[in-house]
Amino acid sequence: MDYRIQEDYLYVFLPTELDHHSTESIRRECDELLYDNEILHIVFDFGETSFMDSSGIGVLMGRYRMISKLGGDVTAIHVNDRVYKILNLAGLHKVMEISQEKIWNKRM
Amino acid sequence: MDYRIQEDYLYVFLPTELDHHSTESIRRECDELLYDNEILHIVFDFGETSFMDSSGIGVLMGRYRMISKLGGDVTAIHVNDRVYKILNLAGLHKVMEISQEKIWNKRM
Amino acid sequence: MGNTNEMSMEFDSRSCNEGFARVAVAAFITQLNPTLEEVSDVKTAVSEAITNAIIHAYDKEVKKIRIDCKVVEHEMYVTVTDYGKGIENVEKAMEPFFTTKPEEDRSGMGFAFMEAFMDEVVVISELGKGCAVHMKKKVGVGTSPFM
Amino acid sequence: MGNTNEMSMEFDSRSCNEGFARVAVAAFITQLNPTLEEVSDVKTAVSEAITNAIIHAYDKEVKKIRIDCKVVEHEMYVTVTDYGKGIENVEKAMEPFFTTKPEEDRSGMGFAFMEAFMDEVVVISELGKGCAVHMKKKVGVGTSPFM
Ligand SMILES: Nc1ncnc2c1ncn2[C@@H]1O[C@H](COP(=O)(O)OP(=O)(O)O)[C@@H](O)[C@H]1O
Ligand SMILES: Nc1ncnc2c1ncn2[C@@H]1O[C@H](COP(=O)(O)OP(=O)(O)O)[C@@H](O)[C@H]1O
Repeated sequence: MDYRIQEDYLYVFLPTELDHHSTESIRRECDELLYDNEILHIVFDFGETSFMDSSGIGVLMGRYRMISKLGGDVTAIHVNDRVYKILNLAGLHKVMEISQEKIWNKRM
Repeated sequence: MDYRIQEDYLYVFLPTELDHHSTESIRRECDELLYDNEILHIVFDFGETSFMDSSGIGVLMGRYRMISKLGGDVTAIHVNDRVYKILNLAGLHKVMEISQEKIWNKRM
Repeated sequence: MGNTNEMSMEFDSRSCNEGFARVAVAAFITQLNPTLEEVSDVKTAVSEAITNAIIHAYDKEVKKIRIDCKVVEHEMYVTVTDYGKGIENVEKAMEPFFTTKPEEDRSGMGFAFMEAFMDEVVVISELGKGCAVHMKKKVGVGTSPFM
Repeated sequence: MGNTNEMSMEFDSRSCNEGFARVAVAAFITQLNPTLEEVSDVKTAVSEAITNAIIHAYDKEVKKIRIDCKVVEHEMYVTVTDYGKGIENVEKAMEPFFTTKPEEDRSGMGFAFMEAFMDEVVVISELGKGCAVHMKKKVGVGTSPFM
């Protein structure tokens, strides 16, 4: 997986297929980075992601729970229509900002 | 399938996957067109074809046998590396011209 | 029953097979000329059922998962079966957000997604015997199958 | 035998399943990080074996074709089995350009392609019982499996 840290932001560049298989390493690596750095904002970049199931919801919810205890937040960006529908179905739009816009350059 | 007749030329635009399943209709349709028209040259356009197995060899050999009896010929154009390798493996380069070049516009 | 087509597959309950199984089912139903959206719906639902077998039924031990898929006219049927620990209370298990593995970041949305993306979901399970998730969906309506 | 992964599938011997079966096997071996060329090789070989079952073994009647696929380290094993009429003389059948269906534009290159694209091909057949084509290929060497 690709990660990038900039001040108190952690950018997570998600894979093409976000399923139980790929979330196993994302959860582990993400939590190590959160533990080792002073992060307050997690940005999940869905720019490459075409498939997602409820395992993806679990990762986002899990990270949201951790970071919101510290007063931080989670954002999902570059979300395609399909992923948008799934995030909404799970109610994630109530706890995090979800952006479909392609305004930020990929890989910043 | 897409076909085009121009004077005594029959152009056959082959599908993405040239296997036993897709060759069934190509053989039938091709032979009807050969029967109904005065064709001397058959041009198989592989521009869209990424997969081919020995069923494709069978179609080309079959049409070659028919048309060469009438003094005509068969050409394979827009052939990618994979298809080129397979056509050569079956020795088709000995009986027909095989062109990998993309010089002719697709769909003419 | 002329217009039916069937396949079944069995594979190791490894997480690296999740993608393979989704793709296989998706490839099998292309004969119905599904829309991209329908393909995504089926892939998501199948992915949920397989993930449940790997995580919940077998607790990550490597055993077998079975998929049976059938296409009749424009209807596709898919059943995902495991031979794992089974579900005590299916009704409760199917409630949105209910999960027995919150510590593994399970969202409890697996069955909810299957129900959202398929037309019908029926779960049959016996404790200690395993679980079968039967799903059904109308796909590619307006086009003719078996071309 | 920790690093093995297995799948098997069975499906109707319809020509519209040829593409599905190729894609399924290709998807299963992605875990080995195959090159595009290796994927094409395996797809072609599998396609030949399935086509033979449909055309020669079953004479286009709809029966079952079975595929067993196993991955061990960097080796992939695939067996395509039918329960059809069988092959009387396997050695002769495997000769390039030998075909019993020239009228259907068969080229007689099926087995030749399997042998060209796989490392090993072994055909076991009994008349009236069916045919099993066992194939083996080293795939994705230089990368580590089960990631
Ligand atoms: N195949 C199965 N075998 C045993 N238990 C299962 C199975 N599938 C689901 N369950 C149980 O049902 C619960 C809800 O499943 P689901 O809605 O998919 O959410 P999640 O997988 O996120 O927990 C699971 O937490 C588990 O306790
Ligand atoms: N599964 C099978 N069952 C029965 N006969 C078979 C089978 N596979 C191949 N054969 C026989 O072997 C011959 C050669 O097969 P092959 O090299 O694949 O060429 P082709 O399929 O073009 O005929 C076939 O023509 C057929 O007689």
